[in-house]
Amino acid sequence: MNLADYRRAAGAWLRDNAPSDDHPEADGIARAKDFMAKLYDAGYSGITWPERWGGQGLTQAEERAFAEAARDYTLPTYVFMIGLGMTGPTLVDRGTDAQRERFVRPLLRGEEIWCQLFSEPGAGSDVASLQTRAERDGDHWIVNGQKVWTSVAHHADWGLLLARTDVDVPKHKGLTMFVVDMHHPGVTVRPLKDMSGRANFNEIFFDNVPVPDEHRVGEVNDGWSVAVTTLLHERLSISAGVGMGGQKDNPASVEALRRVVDTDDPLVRDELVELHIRTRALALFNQRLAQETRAGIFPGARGSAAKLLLAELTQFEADVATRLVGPEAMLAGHPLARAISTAPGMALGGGTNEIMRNIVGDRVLGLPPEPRVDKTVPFKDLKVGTQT
Amino acid sequence: MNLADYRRAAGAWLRDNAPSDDHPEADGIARAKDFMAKLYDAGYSGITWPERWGGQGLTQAEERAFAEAARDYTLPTYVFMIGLGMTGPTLVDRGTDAQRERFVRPLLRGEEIWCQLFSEPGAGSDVASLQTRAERDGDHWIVNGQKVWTSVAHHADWGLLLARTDVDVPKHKGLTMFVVDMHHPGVTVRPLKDMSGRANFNEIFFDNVPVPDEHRVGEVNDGWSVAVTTLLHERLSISAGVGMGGQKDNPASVEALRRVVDTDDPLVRDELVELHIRTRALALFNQRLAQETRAGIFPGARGSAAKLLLAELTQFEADVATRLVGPEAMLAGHPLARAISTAPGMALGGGTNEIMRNIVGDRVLGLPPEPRVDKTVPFKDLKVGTQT
Amino acid sequence: MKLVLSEEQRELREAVRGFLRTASPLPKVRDGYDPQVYARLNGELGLSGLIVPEEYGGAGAGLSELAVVLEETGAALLPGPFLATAFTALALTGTPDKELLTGIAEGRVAATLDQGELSFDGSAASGTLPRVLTGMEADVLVAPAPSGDGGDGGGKVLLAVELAGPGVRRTALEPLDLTRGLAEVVLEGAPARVLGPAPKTGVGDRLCVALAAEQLGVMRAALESIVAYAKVRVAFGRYIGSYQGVKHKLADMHGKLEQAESIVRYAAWAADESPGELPEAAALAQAYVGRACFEVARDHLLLHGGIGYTWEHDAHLFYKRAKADEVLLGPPRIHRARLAHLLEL
Amino acid sequence: MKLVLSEEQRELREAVRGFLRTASPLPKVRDGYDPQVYARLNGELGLSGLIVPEEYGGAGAGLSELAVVLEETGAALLPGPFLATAFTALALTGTPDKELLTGIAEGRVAATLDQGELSFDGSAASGTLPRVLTGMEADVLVAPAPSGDGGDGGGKVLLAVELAGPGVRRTALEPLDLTRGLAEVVLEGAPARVLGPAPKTGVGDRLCVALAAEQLGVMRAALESIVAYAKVRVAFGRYIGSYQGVKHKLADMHGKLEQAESIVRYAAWAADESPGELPEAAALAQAYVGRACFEVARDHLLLHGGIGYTWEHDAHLFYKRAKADEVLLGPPRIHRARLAHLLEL
Repeated sequence: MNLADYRRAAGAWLRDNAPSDDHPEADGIARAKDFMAKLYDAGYSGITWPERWGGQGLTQAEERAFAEAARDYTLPTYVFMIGLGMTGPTLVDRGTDAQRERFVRPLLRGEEIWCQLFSEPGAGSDVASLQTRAERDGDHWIVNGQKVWTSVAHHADWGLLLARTDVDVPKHKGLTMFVVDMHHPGVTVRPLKDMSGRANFNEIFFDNVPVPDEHRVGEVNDGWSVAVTTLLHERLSISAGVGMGGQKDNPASVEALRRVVDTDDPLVRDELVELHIRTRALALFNQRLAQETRAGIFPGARGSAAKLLLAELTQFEADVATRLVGPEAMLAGHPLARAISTAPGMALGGGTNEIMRNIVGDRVLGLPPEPRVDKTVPFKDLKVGTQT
Repeated sequence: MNLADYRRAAGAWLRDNAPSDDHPEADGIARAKDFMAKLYDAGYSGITWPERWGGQGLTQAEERAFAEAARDYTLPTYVFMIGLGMTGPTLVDRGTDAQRERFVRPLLRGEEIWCQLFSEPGAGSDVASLQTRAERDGDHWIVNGQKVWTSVAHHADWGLLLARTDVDVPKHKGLTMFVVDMHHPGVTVRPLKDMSGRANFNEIFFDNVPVPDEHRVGEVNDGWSVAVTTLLHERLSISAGVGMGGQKDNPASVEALRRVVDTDDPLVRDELVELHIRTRALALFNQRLAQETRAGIFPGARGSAAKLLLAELTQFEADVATRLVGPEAMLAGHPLARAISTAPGMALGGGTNEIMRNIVGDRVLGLPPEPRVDKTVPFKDLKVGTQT
Repeated sequence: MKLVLSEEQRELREAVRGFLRTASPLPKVRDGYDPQVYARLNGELGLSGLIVPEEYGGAGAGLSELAVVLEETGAALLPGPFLATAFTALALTGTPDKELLTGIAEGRVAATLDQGELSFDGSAASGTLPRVLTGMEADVLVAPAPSGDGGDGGGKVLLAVELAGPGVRRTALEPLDLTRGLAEVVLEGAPARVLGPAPKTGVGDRLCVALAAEQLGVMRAALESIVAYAKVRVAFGRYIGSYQGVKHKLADMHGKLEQAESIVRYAAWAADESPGELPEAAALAQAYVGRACFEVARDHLLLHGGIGYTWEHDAHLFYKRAKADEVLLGPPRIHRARLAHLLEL
Repeated sequence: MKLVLSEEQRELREAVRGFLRTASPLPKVRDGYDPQVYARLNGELGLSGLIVPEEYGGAGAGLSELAVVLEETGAALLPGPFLATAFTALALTGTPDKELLTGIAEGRVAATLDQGELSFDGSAASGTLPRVLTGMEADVLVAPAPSGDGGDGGGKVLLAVELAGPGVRRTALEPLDLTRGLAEVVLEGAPARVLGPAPKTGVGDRLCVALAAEQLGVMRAALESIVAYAKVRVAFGRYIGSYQGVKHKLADMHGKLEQAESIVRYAAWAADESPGELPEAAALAQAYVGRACFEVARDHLLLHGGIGYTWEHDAHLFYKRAKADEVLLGPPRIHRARLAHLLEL
């Protein structure tokens, strides 16, 4: 089938099968799982994944064709995003055949939901300084500790867990990756509200949770290299999405604002012009990155520049919009109140602005690295987290 | 004499003696020296300096009173500023009695002009990494090396020189301070033009210049602590002047711009408003610092915040002014072309913006220091300057 | 011009700061308005009468003193009607109403001021005010109405309406700023009393200065919070405050704070001592301090990293207060436009 | 929309870059215009005819290709009339004059375009143009004059005047930007030839895009210069590029460069392929790229420290070119105002 046919077929399938609303409340998970199963059975889940593990074995071209066809729909795939974007690709890249056999197909078919368990209260930007322990006990590992910023954990069946297995070596060298059963009674999931009041992520507590050694991903103490794989996939899925979202639902867009502010005021007009300039500048940069990718020029760390600019734009637009609209936006239910309350999220999820600037400086511009004090010290002697 | 009388007397003296123009061209140095001698003989030079070394032994209050009386005049004291603000106070604080006896009075009376010889091409922000050598030779030291950014060096009789006397110890510990005769034939002064085309400072080359040991200031290898004294005086004299300069000659001030731009354009008005806001914000901050100083609250490193803000304002105002005026400001003779060409100077002289931010962060906010790799390594093993 | 606090003003600051530290610590502000704290603030510290003239039982202090207090209530994100009551007292500068001012001074009456215009038939007022500051917590509403003396001179009077009285319907709103309430107030023939002619000028300027003082407190507390965190939080083996990426931003925030404080002191001094300078100083205060406050609160939140994005952390309380304050007196461009006007640009 | 260079465009870039690296290295630009370099640029690389239609002996390329070249001449701070001649060729898009275009294509004629209006009596032109771009270096001046067909329709024609001819007085000016000349040109009955009616629209947009391409080159070269320096300059025992205070600023400058390049590619594509999008794209290009270019050039100078403030160092050449370019087509607010107009705000 050529690409145009593929895309037409995908469009037709979506027309018949995409649900009309996108709010997976109450029974939402069941309906999302139903849709995911249909999507998989139609051959549109795991388009580029190896056939051997349940994928379609096709190319980026087909995946892009499907994505373009899907742009007009809001598919209920949110709870599967961590699995599809991060943990699944990690298992495909680094798992054992037994793990791929066991986990990949149910993940692609939406039968099992995944979360990612890396960040901790004391290990945010510096993930490798995490303190959750996994201690060997025969053919099992016993996990104790706390994770945080975990999306969809309250729905998850499995989690990809990075834990410390050796404190006598430098921090990057004593970590191991595991697949952990989120239904074990020693796992406590507590919703964590963000500053807008929504519970979009969770804290997870592990109390003597056993993990069989066959659920270890990669070698003992080689977990950091596995995590780098996961984080690479995370960054790819973020930068793929950067700036691609429609502006139509954005209450802080020029289009939305021009309808509600006084554009007879030249100063108001000039603020909208500034917002237009910044929005277009970033949108064009993202389109250029996409065109380059299509032409085989891999954006690499330049995607971090796009992510940084998106974080700044998101903050700027909510800020300028609330300034333009003024007091009436100051009620919790106002779309711009929500916009200003969620704006910082873009600068914090997937790496802070400071981390993005380091990445651009180090990997795009090739600047010399910061001297590191934490790469050689045994973990147990290292300062981590918050020290009062 | 009470303070009001003192000020009245100073005002009267200035009325009779202050020269009417302020451009020390050609015969300017001779005239400046004449004025300085009169100023000294009238008791207005070195007002707070110890009587024993030729000062008046009065207080900050009298000095301030004189400064206020002098505000209406532009006195031809520019070539004496390094001596009066930096090298003189250093000798008073750290010199031997013989040095004070020999140098202070002629300095105060304008008979001898001083320059300061610290910075080098490879040692800008990081002054202590300087490479000019002074090697012991009996009761003399032999100086070889190069200094830069030296104001008034082409008029100077004496220079306060920081040189390396030991390369086997860490960089701060192998420096010694000297008084060097600028008329020695081994001293070559070459004017250095700044980016506006004016030769406001110099490069100085030392070729086997002998300095008698009695011209050493402070102990051998203790020169850094003497330099800290000098730099402290430099910072004080800069921050004392910050924002105190009149705006009347500033072509990028709101007052000057409003006469030449189209204030019927609301966007132009708003740019002037922004400039007004920033100018007032900094002026009020400087006035508050001055009031605090008068009330006995020493501003300390907060003066670096004021200096940083002044550097930013200077750059901003020249930038916005050229944008407002447009093409006609793009000729070298236009006051705004000069303003945009000299604006960066404020951010570079007396410490870059980055150094100022470090000072504010470390000393005002008490933030933890950057880890330092250069404090323990012997100088000869340290990376310095520009390494290709 | 006086830009440095006097000994008495520093003592006032310490007293208010000390009181709020124990009576209204940050964890408590999420519970909202505590009338007991408010009563103690007025009783023990006498703050409700601070700027009420002595003849009405107040301390007769000026905006310079009020600014010192508002900086502290701002830093503490104190919930309740303190700012609204201060606004009201400032509005009564030109039309001193004995009953209301005495009530405020004694701490019996919490008031709120709204700029929305009511209709008035000589004894009762009607109208809808969509967002009244601490409208649920206040006892008395002060708002303008046409003077009703016929003519189109546009003369206005200030009315006082008992909010617990008949003809008043109040609905609590859910504000962005969790630490200070808003209410919709609908008056349908609510008994109203004329306080006097509405002052034509000066009130708005005083509100600008008072609000800027609160904003100064908000930004100071936000900066202190992130500076403290930068000294204890470790990433990659060292304190985040040792990274120039953090340190330089904090230094810039400090510069904004220094300038904001200078402007607030100046504007408060102008209100008290040099009324001719007040309009420009007041517009400057809102134009500079409102923006600086939000920028500092924003960066303080962002520099906290992920923890600063959580509901449990206090960072968003400062961020939202800063944003709500920035637009409390209208979209900020009005202050810039006013400056342009006053500078005769 | 095409935002990525084609194979041919990349080859063009390499050819121009390679040529300028040896023929016009930075140390040479202070000597000003070198007619030999200009001749080789036109002869060996055929750049003078790049956008001249094929029927007049040019290559008939579009703004996308011109942008590639201008980015390189900008990066090299090439002195001389290349930009002015390109401006002129762009102005002739609607009124193709065979003689002039052929001369430009063959590299015989360096031209300059000025927007200042001349008076014209049917055979000779008069007027004073205070700042003509590379007015000393150009052979021919193109400028508008009233069409003189009576009526107040305001019709205009484009005139061509031989600058070396009679009735022309040229005075070299000392520009802020040392790398490109300006001249005052006074015409007093200078023989002038009508090229055709002055195009009402589109020329200004094309100039905006062409200039933005040059600015892109200036900012790219400035960023490369400071990045290279940050890798070799040591302070306090380590490379300055390893400090976040420097690194983060450079990262932000890189983000500006990426966005600027995207806009330039888009605007050049619009000029060539989608004229309906051109006006907005052109205004966007000047509004964004002009500012970004100066900011990058400014920060590149400041981050060099003291050495960047010296006359000997090249940093100020970029800084001044960036500033001169930012206002070359008028105060930058005109582009923002045009955007507001085009967006129908």
